[in-house]
Amino acid sequence: MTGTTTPLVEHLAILPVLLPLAVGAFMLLFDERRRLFKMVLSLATVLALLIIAITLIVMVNMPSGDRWSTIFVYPLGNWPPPFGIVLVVDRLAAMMLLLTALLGSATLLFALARWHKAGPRFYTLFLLLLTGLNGAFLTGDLFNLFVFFEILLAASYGLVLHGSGTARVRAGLHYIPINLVASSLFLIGVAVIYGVTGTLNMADLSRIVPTLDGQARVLMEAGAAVLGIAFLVKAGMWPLSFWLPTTYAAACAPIAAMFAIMTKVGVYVILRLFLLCFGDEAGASEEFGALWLYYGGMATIAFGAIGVLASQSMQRLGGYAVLVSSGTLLAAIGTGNSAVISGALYYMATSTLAISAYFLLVELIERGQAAGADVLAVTLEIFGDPEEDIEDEDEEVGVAIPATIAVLGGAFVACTALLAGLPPLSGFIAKFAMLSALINEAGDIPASHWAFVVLLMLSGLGTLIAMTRNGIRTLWVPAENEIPRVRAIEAIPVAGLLFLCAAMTVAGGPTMRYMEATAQILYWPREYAREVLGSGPTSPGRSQTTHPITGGTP
Amino acid sequence: MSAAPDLPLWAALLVSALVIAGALVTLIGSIGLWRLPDFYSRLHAPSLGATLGTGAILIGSMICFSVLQSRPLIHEVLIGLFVTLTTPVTLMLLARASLYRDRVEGNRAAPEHDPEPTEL
Amino acid sequence: MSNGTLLLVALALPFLGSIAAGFLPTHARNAAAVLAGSVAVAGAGIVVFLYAGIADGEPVRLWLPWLPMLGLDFTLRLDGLAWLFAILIFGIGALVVLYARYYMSREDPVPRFFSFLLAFMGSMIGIVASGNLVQLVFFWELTSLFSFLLIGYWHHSATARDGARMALTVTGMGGLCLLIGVLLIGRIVGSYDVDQVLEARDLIVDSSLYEPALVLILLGAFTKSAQFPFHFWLPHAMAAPTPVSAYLHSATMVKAGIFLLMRLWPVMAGTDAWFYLVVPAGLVTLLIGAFIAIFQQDLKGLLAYSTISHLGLITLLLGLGSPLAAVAAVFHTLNHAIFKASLFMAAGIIDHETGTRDLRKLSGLYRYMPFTATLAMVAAAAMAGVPLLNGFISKEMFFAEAVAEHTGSLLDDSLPYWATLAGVFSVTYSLRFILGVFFGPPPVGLAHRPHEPAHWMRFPIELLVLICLMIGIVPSLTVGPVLATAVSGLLESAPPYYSLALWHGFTLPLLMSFIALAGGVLLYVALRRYLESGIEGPPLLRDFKGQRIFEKLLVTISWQWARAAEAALGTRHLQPQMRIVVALAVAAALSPFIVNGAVGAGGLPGSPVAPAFALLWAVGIACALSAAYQAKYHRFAALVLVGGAGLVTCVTFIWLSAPDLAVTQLLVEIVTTVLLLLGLRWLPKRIENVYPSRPPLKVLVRRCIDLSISCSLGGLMAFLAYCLMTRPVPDTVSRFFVERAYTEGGGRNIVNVILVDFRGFDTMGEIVVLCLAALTIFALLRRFRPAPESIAAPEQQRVQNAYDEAEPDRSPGDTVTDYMLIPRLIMNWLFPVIAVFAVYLFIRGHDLPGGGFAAGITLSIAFVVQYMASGTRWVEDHLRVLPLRWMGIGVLTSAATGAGSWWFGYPFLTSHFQYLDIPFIGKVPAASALLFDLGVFFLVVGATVLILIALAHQSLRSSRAAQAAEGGD
Amino acid sequence: MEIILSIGIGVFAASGVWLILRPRTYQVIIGLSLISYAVNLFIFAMAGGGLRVDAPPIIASGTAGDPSALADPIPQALVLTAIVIGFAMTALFLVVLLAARGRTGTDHVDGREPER
Amino acid sequence: MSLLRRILPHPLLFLALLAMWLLLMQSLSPGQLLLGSLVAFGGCWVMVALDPPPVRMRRPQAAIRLAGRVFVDVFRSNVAVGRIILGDAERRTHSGFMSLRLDLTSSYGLAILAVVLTCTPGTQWVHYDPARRVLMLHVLDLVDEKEWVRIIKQRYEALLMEIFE
Amino acid sequence: MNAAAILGWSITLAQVLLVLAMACAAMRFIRGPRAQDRIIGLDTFYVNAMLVLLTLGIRSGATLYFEAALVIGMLGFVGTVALSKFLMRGEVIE
Ligand code: NA
Ligand code: NA
Repeated sequence: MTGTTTPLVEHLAILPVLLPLAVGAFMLLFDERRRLFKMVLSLATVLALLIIAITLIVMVNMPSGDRWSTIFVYPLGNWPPPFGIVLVVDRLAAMMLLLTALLGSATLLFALARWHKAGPRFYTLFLLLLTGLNGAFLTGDLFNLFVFFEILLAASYGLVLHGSGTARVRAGLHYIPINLVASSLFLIGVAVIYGVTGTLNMADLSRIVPTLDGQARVLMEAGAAVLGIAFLVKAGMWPLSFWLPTTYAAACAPIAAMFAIMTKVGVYVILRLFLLCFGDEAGASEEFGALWLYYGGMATIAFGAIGVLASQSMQRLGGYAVLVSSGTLLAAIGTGNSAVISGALYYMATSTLAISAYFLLVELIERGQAAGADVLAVTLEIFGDPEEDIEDEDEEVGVAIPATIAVLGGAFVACTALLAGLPPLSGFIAKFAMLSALINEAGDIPASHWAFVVLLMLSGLGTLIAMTRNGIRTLWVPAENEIPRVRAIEAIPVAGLLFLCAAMTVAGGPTMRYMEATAQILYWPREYAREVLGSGPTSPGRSQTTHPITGGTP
Repeated sequence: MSAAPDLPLWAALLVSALVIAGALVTLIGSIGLWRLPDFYSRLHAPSLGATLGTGAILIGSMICFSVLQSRPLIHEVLIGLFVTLTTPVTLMLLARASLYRDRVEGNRAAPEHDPEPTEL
Repeated sequence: MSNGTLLLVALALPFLGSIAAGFLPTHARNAAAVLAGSVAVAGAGIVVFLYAGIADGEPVRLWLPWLPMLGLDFTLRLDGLAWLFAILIFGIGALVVLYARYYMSREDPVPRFFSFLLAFMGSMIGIVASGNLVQLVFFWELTSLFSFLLIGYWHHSATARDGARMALTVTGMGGLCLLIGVLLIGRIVGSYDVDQVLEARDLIVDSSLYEPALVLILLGAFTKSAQFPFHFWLPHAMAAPTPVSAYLHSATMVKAGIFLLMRLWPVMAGTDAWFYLVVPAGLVTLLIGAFIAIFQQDLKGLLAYSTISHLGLITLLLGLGSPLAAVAAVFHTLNHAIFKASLFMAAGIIDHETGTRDLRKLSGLYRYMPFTATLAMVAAAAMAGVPLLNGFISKEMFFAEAVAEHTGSLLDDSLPYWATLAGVFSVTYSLRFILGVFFGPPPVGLAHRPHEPAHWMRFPIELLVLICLMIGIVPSLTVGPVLATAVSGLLESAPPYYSLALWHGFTLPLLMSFIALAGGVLLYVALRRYLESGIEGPPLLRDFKGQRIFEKLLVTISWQWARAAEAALGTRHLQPQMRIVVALAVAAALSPFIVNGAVGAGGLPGSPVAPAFALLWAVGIACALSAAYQAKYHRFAALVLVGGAGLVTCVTFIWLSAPDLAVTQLLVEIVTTVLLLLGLRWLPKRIENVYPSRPPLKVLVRRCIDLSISCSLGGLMAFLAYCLMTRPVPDTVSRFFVERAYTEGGGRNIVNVILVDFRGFDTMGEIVVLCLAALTIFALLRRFRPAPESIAAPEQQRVQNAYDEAEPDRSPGDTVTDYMLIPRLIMNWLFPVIAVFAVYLFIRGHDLPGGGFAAGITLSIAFVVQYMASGTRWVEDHLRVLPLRWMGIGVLTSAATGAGSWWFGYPFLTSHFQYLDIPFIGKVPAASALLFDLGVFFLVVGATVLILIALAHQSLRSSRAAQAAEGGD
Repeated sequence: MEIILSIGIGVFAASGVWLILRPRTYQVIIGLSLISYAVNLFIFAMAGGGLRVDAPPIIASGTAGDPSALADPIPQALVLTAIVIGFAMTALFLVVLLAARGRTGTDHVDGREPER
Repeated sequence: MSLLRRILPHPLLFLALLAMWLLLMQSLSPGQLLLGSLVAFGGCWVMVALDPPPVRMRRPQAAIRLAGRVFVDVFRSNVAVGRIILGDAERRTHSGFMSLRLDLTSSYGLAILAVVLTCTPGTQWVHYDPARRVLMLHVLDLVDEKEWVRIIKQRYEALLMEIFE
Repeated sequence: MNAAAILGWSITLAQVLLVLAMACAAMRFIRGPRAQDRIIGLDTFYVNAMLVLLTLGIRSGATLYFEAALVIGMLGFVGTVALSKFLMRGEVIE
């Protein structure tokens, strides 16, 4: 053994990727009859992820040296960046990890009430989705990002189709090819960027972009533009987002709820790459594409709000609410104003939690109409998987108590307030933070900002109108309908997510401070690049000659 | 043209001859694919490339590498072996399949019944 | 406990109570009422306790940090004005709780009612006690939310639902405007803190943002306070239980708008803009409300419109901008809250006892409930402005202000006439209320005989009417100090001189009061016949229903237009979406060129063209184009053609120095062909030629568009590829890899070393993708339902089986057995051969083309060959494949290899290699990366086999299903 | 060579895009295959140092490699990953289109025949 | 013998696989011999699972004679077929189907015959009916059917029967 | 003209001939007319491509392209077998 070794705690950075991956794979070794074992194992995994995410948040929030925040860089294979792949945990990544873990815990718990039985190998698919999400948030390498995008997409294809059924298959028929095309665009963009800059490391990229000469810069921008379209498809920008409401509406509740964070991955990447490559220090490429994001985001808000109003089904409404949320974030990034972005980050957390809670809730509310499991299936024993379909709907899925409807109603009101940006939950603060940043921008308030403000307000109003309309239709009108049966493990996730929103309101100060610091660090790409590239391999001198572990000479 | 390996002249000439001959035979076979009038005749064409064409080029390759590395290098034999073993599989399956198809569709190209065995 | 903390307790109590009430059992109405009542009483007690300090001119303050970076801290500030409102909120709240205890029926889930009511109470306190304007908006929106829940409390009734929704929509909209207005104020002042805002009149009034801020804030206030043209929601909110009407729609919520106007009065009032925006709104509301109130047939409707009118009066007073008018506004707010709450409660009692609120059915109730009737009459008299009652004094002050000179404009000068007219109307509707309900013949057709209500239900009215009288008779003793405190809170300065005396001599206002009383009586007499005819609504404005217009507008915009816009701006079809994605990608990629000018090819000379390569690509291009042309009707041909294009790609890879790619691409190509054929089995024959002659023009145009989109993307890619291939090389990171692949990665095949070591993390991800795809396919096929046309065995098999059956010396299945006889033998023997080749590819991968992935695919091809040769059943009888296990083991092996480096203290996937010296054998490279690659190998075998076999199993399943169906017949 | 490969990439991509814009699922899957060829070649063409003939990135003797003598290995590694992922996705989409065909009774990409 | 069979079920296959391995590795080093034996051994055991019909080769030396004949014939017919292809159109119209009765029954013998006939340009194995023992061929230059029957039966079938039966 | 040049030119010539052969095969599978014609075209295409790979190997003087050629030689038939069986039986795996 030579050289210094990595402190144990630094390996935490890889765990959000590795843990669900390993557990997911491990569960493939056991057949589906060992359901309890798998339930416990997967629950333990998401809880562990939650703990890891919280630890990481605490760690990045600690001042290190002369700075008030820490960036952890984890060089995979101990190859120094920019050559090897690195994982980078900064505030933004840590926050996204936490959001993923929260959503993961809530939706998994919810799914364990019954949805996990709707198709084979649910746990593995679900945990691998978490792997993909966490990897996409952590990675500091452009192509590795592609790989993790593909993981999360592949898992999402499986999960959208989970439970089968015509509507889901039909939705998959749109969702999959569009994302495949987007993935192709992703690859083209990455290839062009590599061809121009000769690197795949994001931090390295931010260092190289300002130095590019005229022609190279134009080509680089072309590559970035194609890449941007790929991300915008995933982020759901109008007019690239028509697949989204249909898909979200078709997916089963816990999956739709988990998907609340899927568009945020696109937004996250845009935020990260846009500010790294085209931020204030990008020379002639500064602010490249900002207007596209700004106006595209606003168009998305408008379209989302229209869709929210036009939706007859609650799930579809949720899908459009996702669009509103995406559009808001994109437009906020397009402003290029760090105060707006810190508000937007707060908004991102809030709206993700809220939409997730909403999708879970809608399923509980509309439980009466739930479609039965349909198909009979025959399987050969060869796969070690016995046939077991989701049980009949007659099965006791929960106790019908009169208060259920009141609880559901209360949760629905909370969701409405969150999505429309009304008090008392964090939706109001999120909207206020963004509005306040927009209105308090130095100098005259530009007309485009006014447009954004008006759109924010109108989308809130539209959401309010639509959600009251739908809420009244489902919760207040049907006096004769059966009271939905709800299990505690279904109610707890909803309550938990809403509670988090409430906590974000009460603890608005610390949360907002975190977001502010996050936004500020995004504005210092040079700092980020220095942190990432400056971190050498664990043992000194690997990049020179010696191998970390004494090996024979070849 | 990028440079070809530096062989002794005799080897270069031999290899060249073999390779060109193999390529020519293969080309003739493939032209047959184009010129022969019906499907069953065309079935005979590819075996030119698969046998003589492949053989010539493989031998050329073997000579080339053996000379280059000054030791017998005959692993290309494997390619010849597998091509010989597998091409017939395809062609047999294909011939029978098209016979079936032609018969079902009543095409003139295929006899309606198997011809009576020719006895000596 | 400091005063600030006490205030916080007063604010928190209702919310805590609300939560507690929410947890009470559904029918615990006494417990809930006691809880709510004690909260209200305690709150009132605290507020009263706080009076002393406030009266000295020092507001109670509390500051807690919340969102300091946004200028939003939790700030409480209770000055005189707020105190007055707070005491109204708690005091009337307590009475309403008492009343509601008797009003609400036993069947209602009462705890929920009290829970909402308490939450609403807390929100109201929040508004008035806010020391920060954003916080005020926060509570403001909360009142909208809780009032929605309260109005919709009886949600089984459609009117309640509609009323609730309308109230929420209108007030919610106003709240959003208010938020922006407040944000603008914050921008002007630099703070949302009420204390600071109140000191910044000059800043605000002189700012260019003053007008927009004013408009937005007024929108908020007017919607909440039901000012014209937003007044229409209030009458519809009367579908709420009467306690709610009494509380929200007379005493508190509607006064929130008034409170806001008062709060900002010192810094925003007194300008022309203020005057011309506020006064007309107030005036129109005053008149229209009063006028419509006269013609209401619903008791609560009458009260609702009268409320609107009184709110207009107060707004008008505030609009005038003079301190004295503000005093009058404060005073009237108090008075109106008191008499209107009691009137609503009286109306509720009448409704409760008779079962109706329709004035056409009610009559002569005095004889059944004289006590209640008397109380109602006193309260109504106060509403009409009869002397010796509180309404008289404030109305007198209003008349005085109407007469006074403010701006000298025509509007200002005409005010006395309008004020008198409004007075006339108010007398008329008050008379109608009293005479219509309590006098006249006994009512007919009532469900049961009315009688006096429970005493405690009437008690709140008694108390309120008593207060009316006390204020009306001895104003300066009773209300004087409170009013003074409130006014000084409002004005932020010493109040002007005003007198609360009943008698000021024979003044113009007195004359106006007299005219109003007399005129009101006359008007009532004149309208009596008309009113008794039972026509609903006022004569002139009957057809003009704000609510109807609003609903129509709302439905049109928020539903019909939204649906149309969604359809117009979106699509649910795949093709347009694909077009947009591709076209936008092209546009986005071209935009930098448009902005910065075109970029030419780089300076590199480029490699010389090999003729064979050019010819090869001519073939490749022909394949691709024909595949594009044939894929619709000739699926099989398209498959072959794509295979051709793939092979050209492979040869290109080899030609351009990428043997690994060629090997992998070839193997994948083979598997994909088999896969697509397996799939083709389940795609029924296509109906040929949809357009027998010529496709319609629309289709042709669409094809032209598609053609141009596809050509533009192709052109773009070609262009980018050419530009980049001919550009001088940047120093890429691959230098590092090339130099270290052997010395530090222990492999000669750099690509493989990158895959398993330098960028092993990518490979790990990639196998996870493959694993996921396989799992998804497996899951989907478990529930696969084939197309009906393809359930039966393929036509070929049926024909051949029929033939075998017909021939005497053959049995079904012989054809296939004969067919496969020799190929099968060869293919069986190839299995170990291919497997050995797979092992070879795996072992040599680190140094030569090959590697785990290629090896895995090769082995799975070996399996597939067996399946093709011998059939599913036979293979599975002979070879036991557990693909899911293989997959699990594969991923775990890779992950465990990666994690192994932890043990040595290095990051994940840190590789280790060594040359082992084994006796007899010599030096053997042993890299941990090989173990990693082994995982890849396992996974690829498992996943590929799972995919292919799961698909192949469908034939068995459907034949089994077909047999089962036959057996069933 | 560069111009030939560029044109080839362009034609593959254009044919692929034409097919994914067609209404039948099978056309889409064929189109996706063609696009993935084009994209793989495109990535491959981004090699630093341009196209190289006879310079596979395999180190001949047991020494450190010479970057100027070998083709850029990174794009090749990326293409390998892309090939695998492309294969997985093709397989998946194939099964989805089969399932859709079975359930909806049509092979139209919208899962329902367009009304004419 | 039986012990060897029990340990090494398909010795011929073992040798073939080992040879293949050594060819692939282009090496005869002891390490590769050992590794190759291991791999080949594994391959043999995999083959056991597939349970192929037993191979019985009586006269291996006949196999060499056969190989020589085939080699010559392949070369000759390559030339012949090449002429047909490049010749005038009339020459390309003499093709046709024919059948003949085979005495060979060993499946390995049949397989080798099939490979030989198919590999040789000019003759194409189409279909063999094991019940009637009739082989159907397609011949490119079908002028004299009897001549073809003679070639097949005498040049190939006889040798194959010598080897396998 | 030295030996390398002779070999170089011959290989170039051979490659042109082989690619022409590929073109002939490709014409068969592009034009058909029947499915079986396409399959036989593809099969020939594979073999010809393999020969092109071999010539590339000879020119490079390195055995690095051998694996690719061997893959075609050993496994290239799998695709065409699947296609043929599909024609005959309507199903690849029964
Ligand atoms: Na490799
Ligand atoms: Na032949």
